[in-house]
Amino acid sequence: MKHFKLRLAIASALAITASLVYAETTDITVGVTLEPPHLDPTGAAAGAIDSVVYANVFEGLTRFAADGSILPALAESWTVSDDGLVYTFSLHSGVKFHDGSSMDSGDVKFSLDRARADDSTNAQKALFSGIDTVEALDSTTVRVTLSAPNGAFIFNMAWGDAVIVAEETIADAKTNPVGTGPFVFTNWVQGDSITITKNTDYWGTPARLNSATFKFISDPTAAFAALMAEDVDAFPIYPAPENLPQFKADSRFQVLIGSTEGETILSTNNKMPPFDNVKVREAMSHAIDRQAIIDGAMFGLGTPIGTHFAPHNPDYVDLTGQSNYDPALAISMLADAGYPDGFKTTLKLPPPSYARRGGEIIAAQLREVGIDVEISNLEWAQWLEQVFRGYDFGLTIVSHTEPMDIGIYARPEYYFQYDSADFQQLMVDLNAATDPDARSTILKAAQQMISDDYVNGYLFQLASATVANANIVGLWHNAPTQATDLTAVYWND
Amino acid sequence: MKFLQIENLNLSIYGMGILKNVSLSAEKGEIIGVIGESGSGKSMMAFSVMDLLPTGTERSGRIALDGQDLLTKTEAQMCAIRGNDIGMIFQEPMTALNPVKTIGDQVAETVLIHGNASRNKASQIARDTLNRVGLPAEQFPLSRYPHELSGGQRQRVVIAMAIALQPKLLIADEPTTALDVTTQAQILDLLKKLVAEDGMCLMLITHDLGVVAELADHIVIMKTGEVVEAGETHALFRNMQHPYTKALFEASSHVPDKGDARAAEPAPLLEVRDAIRDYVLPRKTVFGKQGSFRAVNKVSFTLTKGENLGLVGESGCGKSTLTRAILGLEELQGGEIRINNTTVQAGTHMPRELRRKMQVVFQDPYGSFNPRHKVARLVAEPFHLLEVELNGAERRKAVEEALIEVGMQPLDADKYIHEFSGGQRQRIAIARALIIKPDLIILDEAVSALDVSIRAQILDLLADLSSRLNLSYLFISHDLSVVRSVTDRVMVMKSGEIVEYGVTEAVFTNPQHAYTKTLIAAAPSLHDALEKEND
Amino acid sequence: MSFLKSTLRNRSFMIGASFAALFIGAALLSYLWTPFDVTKLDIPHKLRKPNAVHWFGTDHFGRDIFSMIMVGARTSIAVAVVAVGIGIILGVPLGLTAAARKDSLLDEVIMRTNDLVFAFPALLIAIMITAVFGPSAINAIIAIGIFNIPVFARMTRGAALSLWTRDFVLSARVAGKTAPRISIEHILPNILNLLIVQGSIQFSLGILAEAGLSYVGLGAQPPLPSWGRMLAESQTMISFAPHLAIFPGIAIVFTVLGLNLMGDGLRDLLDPRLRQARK
Amino acid sequence: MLRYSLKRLLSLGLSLLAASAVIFLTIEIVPGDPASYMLGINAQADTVAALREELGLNVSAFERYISWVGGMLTGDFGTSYTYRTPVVDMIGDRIMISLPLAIYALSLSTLIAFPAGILAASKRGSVTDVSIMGATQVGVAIPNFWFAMLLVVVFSINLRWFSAGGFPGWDKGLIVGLKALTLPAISLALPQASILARVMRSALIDTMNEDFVRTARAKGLSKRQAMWRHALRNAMIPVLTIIGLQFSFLIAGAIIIENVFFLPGLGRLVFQSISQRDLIVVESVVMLLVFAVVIVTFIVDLTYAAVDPRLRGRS
Repeated sequence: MKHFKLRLAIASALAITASLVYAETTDITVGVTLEPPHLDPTGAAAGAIDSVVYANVFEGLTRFAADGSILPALAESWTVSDDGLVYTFSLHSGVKFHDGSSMDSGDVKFSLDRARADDSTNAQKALFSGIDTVEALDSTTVRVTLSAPNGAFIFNMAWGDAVIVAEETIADAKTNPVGTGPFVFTNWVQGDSITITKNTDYWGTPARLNSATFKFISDPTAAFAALMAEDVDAFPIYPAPENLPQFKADSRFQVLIGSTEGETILSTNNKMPPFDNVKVREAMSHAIDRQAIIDGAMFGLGTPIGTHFAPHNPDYVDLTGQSNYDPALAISMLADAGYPDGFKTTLKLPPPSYARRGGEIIAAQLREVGIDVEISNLEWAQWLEQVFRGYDFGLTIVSHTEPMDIGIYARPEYYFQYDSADFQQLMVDLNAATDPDARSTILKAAQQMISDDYVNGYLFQLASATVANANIVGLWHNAPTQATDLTAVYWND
Repeated sequence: MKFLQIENLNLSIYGMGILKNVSLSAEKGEIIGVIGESGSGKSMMAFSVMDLLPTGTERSGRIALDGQDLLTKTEAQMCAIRGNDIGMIFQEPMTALNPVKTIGDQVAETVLIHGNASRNKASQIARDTLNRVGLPAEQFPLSRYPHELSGGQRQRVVIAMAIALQPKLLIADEPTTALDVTTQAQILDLLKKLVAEDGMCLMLITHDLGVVAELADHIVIMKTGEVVEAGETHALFRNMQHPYTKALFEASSHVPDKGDARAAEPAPLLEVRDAIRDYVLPRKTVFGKQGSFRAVNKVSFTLTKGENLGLVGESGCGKSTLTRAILGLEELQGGEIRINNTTVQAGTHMPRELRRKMQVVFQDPYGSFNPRHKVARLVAEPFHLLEVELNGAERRKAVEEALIEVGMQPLDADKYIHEFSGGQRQRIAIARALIIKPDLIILDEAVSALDVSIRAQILDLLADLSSRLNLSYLFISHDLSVVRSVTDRVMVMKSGEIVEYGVTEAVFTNPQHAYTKTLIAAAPSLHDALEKEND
Repeated sequence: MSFLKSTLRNRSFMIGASFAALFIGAALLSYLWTPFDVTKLDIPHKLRKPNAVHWFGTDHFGRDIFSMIMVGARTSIAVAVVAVGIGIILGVPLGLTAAARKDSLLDEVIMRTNDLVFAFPALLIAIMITAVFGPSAINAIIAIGIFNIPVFARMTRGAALSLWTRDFVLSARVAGKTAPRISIEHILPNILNLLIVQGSIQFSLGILAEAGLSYVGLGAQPPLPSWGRMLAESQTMISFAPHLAIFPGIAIVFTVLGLNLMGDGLRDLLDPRLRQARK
Repeated sequence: MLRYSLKRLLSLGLSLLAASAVIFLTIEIVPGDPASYMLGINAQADTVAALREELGLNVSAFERYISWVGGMLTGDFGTSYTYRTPVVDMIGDRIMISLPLAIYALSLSTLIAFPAGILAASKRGSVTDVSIMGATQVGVAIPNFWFAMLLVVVFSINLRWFSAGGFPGWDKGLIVGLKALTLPAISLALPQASILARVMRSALIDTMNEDFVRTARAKGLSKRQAMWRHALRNAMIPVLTIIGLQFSFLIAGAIIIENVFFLPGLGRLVFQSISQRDLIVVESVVMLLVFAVVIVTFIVDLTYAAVDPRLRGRS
């Protein structure tokens, strides 16, 4: 009894402190699964960097909006020459870096030239490879000349890898990033958290939060516990879909479900027998029950896809019918392809749970049609080494989270090694086309082509689930890029 | 009613009877000797008085100390009596002291625990008591730790702890068994002196008749938990009634029949010339010179065929090292050991035919055999030394013959060693030594661990085998009386050197070296004790 | 006969042995029969609570947890047994050799290498090994096995050293037997008891280590069920499907408990000192 | 005593050198390239090569070993490949969590184990003894990560007494910091305490059977007095040995437990660095942990001498 009273006393004390804090909340703690290796988005591929600094600390010429569309950012407006080769950007005036220096066309020229230089360590160097020259016409005007037309150029400039940085501060950006965004980098407790605070000198609409802390919680259990214990206020891209029903049932929380740019596919080594046989790949596609994978691995979260394209994109074509679940058909097709007794192959899985869980389910499904799959779980680094660069794999599961990345099918050296001259031509045409209708037609044809060739097993579009305190307003539902845009977030008291 | 009066004491452990109707008594200032072989219950009797028995024991009868029945005391009351009214000394001085406390603290604790004095006063008493037991302050400050003392010195500390509060009763349970003869004599003298000074009653428990005969006023002889005979020391020995007493008496002064004097073959069997054995000591400093310790220093002697040679010395004198060198188990750093004119070399270099010439019997009848093997395999182990190993029936026959030779049954070959008593094991050990018919058997303290009556039988067996098979013995012992009774010639060893070497009787009756004299004087002798009394 | 009787009377041995037998039995039985096929997924029936059909419920893929625990016992026991086997097969000869040639350079090298292995926190080496060779049951075995080698080597050396001073070994040396032969004939049989006791303890530690490695994803790989991985996978669901974590956890606890109790019991039964005292 | 320490210190140095070679060799053959990990799946080959150059990965392994060991001797552990900060700073931050956690857990286990072991030994065979020993058997058998999971469910999710993990930083105050380490320390301490209590009990019982305890009893000490004054200090020798050995297990356990409670300690750093192929961090952390184990063994050796005068005399 005594204990019970004590417990009550503690509980109420906690409640009081909690409510006191609530009264005027202008700070937020956001959970993120991965700690960034460093904070220079132009120096590594880690999405973890973008999820902290994108839009908050660093800004590019353009930026992604919550729905995936492209908005102007540091560039107020731009014009494109008729031949599609010359882009002229006019920048906002009066933009200042966090160190007080002003941002002008010189910084833009520096940033773009640096990213495409020979010794560049930019992870998405290809985004800039079409740039021929960058000229600073005056302090707020920049002219970019391309060597060939590129319909996606404005889109490319919205990537985190294309943010504008200053020459004076870039050397230290890995530990002390200096950008132009509405938040200023303040502190990094390595292994634990990063804190950013409001930029009072911001050129645009100022942020409503005074400070934000990104807490690194890689373990899904820990993420669950941290949310439940209200140690973190929001968790974008929440890693354990199995817990969502509990959050939904709890009035303290809101669960925002949206989509991401992540096409989750069963990547298939197109050069490795028997996968070099399109019949085998087709047979395999019928052995896979997408809904079971979405239910089993993602607890129902995710949209089935039949090709490598995001379903929320207006140009998406639903081709799931071409690879409907039909194990009997799969068996007979395998027999036709010369594998009546199936075959053995490897399935190499990177760490995320969609891959690990999905892999187990796919292995079980393939086993049903006679394909003996040996699973090996890999760390990312091993996956990159063995699968991505070593081509040493039969199958793997990975979510391709880059937006509009169907172009990878035009790269024969790309790890799944799809080598189709027709498809490569399609992409050349796509880049040359600036007319939206023409682009749409080409994109649809491209989707159809890779679906017909059964290049990979197309599983589902990765959903994004954000769990947050019910009083938080302004978080993104979708995840068009890896970012935690806090510019418009506030507490609804 | 005497000062200490034990009446009809019965003791059982988990229902098994250990003591049966034991009665004895003693007055203050008296020494009462309790004698018995192992298993006679004499130690249990002592622990009954202290009430320090293992769990599961039950006592009945009466133990009265100064008229108070100890059996009726509570544990708390007994704590007040122990150390205050009754002190006790144990057999094994090496383990009887707490290794992590200074001797001063441990002696003073006796005083402190009974609340008799302040801390300062207690250390003063400890100091005085240590002085009394012969550990003067200059060499033995109170801050000494037990490991810095020798066995005899530690036993003195234990005595100091027991007498610090001048108890009325002192119980000494085999207080000198673990000590060398010279030390033993000193400790016995000390006890005698303390009893006289303090007017204590001393209960001296021992297996050694010689020890009690010299010291005790009264003697109680125990066998399997019962008192078989008791009385005033000399009266008892003069007029022994019980057959066990007689047997004990006979056995402890037993001289085996050496048989006919054999024709002394001049041929030397074992020759040791200037043998030197050095042990390397651990480096004292990282780069300093490595020190060494000379365990055997220029030892020379010859053992002729058919001869029984004794080697006597106290622990640490180097006799075991010498034995191991002769057996080819350790290398010499100088000199030479030859058997039948062939040099012994340590390690596996030693040829089989050389090893076949000699065998060994060790002291501990329990540790000499691999407990996992049957007797047949144990006894047959030396067959390994034959050029062609015997198998099957031949092997079995040889084993049985060897067993019969030492007075065992052929069927014993199929048993495990734990089924035998200590004496039987020593017989089996001799059978193992005999089986490949060696010329020389080294007996390394071969009878030291045995009770006197068993020891007598084994000595007879050895004498018999020696004369029948024309065996030679190198007989190594710390026990002078045993060596005297069985050997032709004897060597006395001290600090790695042979200090005296001669015909046994001559050495014993007319020792030349001072050390030999001390040794002989220190050895408690039943006969001497009785004769002294008669004079 | 009396040994059998005292065995039956030794409570901790009997309790421990029955736990251990239960799980070893389950593991063996799983080769012939399990209530459900553990490689078959049944996603529509996922996360069922324990019921009459699925005694321990089903997991997030609809697999029968009872069956998975049976097969998981196989993995745990196989990994632990082989790891202990490696420890004994390599460690005991090393220990015997070191003891036979005490203070030699060889002894020094063996013992210092042992110290070196001891200095590495066990899991760290396992992580490093699996990082190099990839996670698998085999590598888990190697990682755990490496740690068993010095344990057995050290124990063997210690016990053998004291035996080397015993008179019966001296007799064998007088009989001209070589050190390897003495080690096999005289030393080994006399440390067998210690080996059995130590073996049962290492066995239980091996089960725990396997669970730990599987938990961090370095043990047996799917689809082979393993207790540690079952726990790891259940972790995010523990708040709404606790049976996923409770049953494998209990399986580990009971197996380890059983083996430890058995080891304690064996120690009492096989210790000649205690046996004599009991007489 | 001094000479004894020096000799131990020398062999300690040699084992550390050997350990460093083993660690470096093992980790150098780990497949995976930190540069390509950092640049991700869309990076071009020339970019990766540029980064390798920048990270100093293109010199021979031997040169890297020499500069690594040489650097460590001067307190320079190199620069993290992925974080681009000095490794020594990263370790410095992490150790402020791992070390207090280890000490907390060790103190907890000692505080539980000593009284439990002493109580069980002094009431040998009683219900108390049997229940304590039964509890320790279970404690030894429970995997600490599972225990940690159960603790989180009960105390964080249901009762919400403790946070489920994470570390707020020591700047928030000692109490706040210790509170965050409480559940991890308990889950680490449980098996340790169980083992320690068992060792304490059996060491005490063994010592109580020693001759010198009987001597003490003959002086008039009660059983209790004999235990406290004589047996306990002698029993400390095996107990100390176990504490020393346990330290290694504690570190191993901490690696897992830090992951369960997402504490930014050395254990998590090593896991994270392995998956990022941040080899130099892995090497340095493993080396540091080995160093810690060796040092603790050394300290335990010195403590023996404090407890046992026989070792003091051996100089």
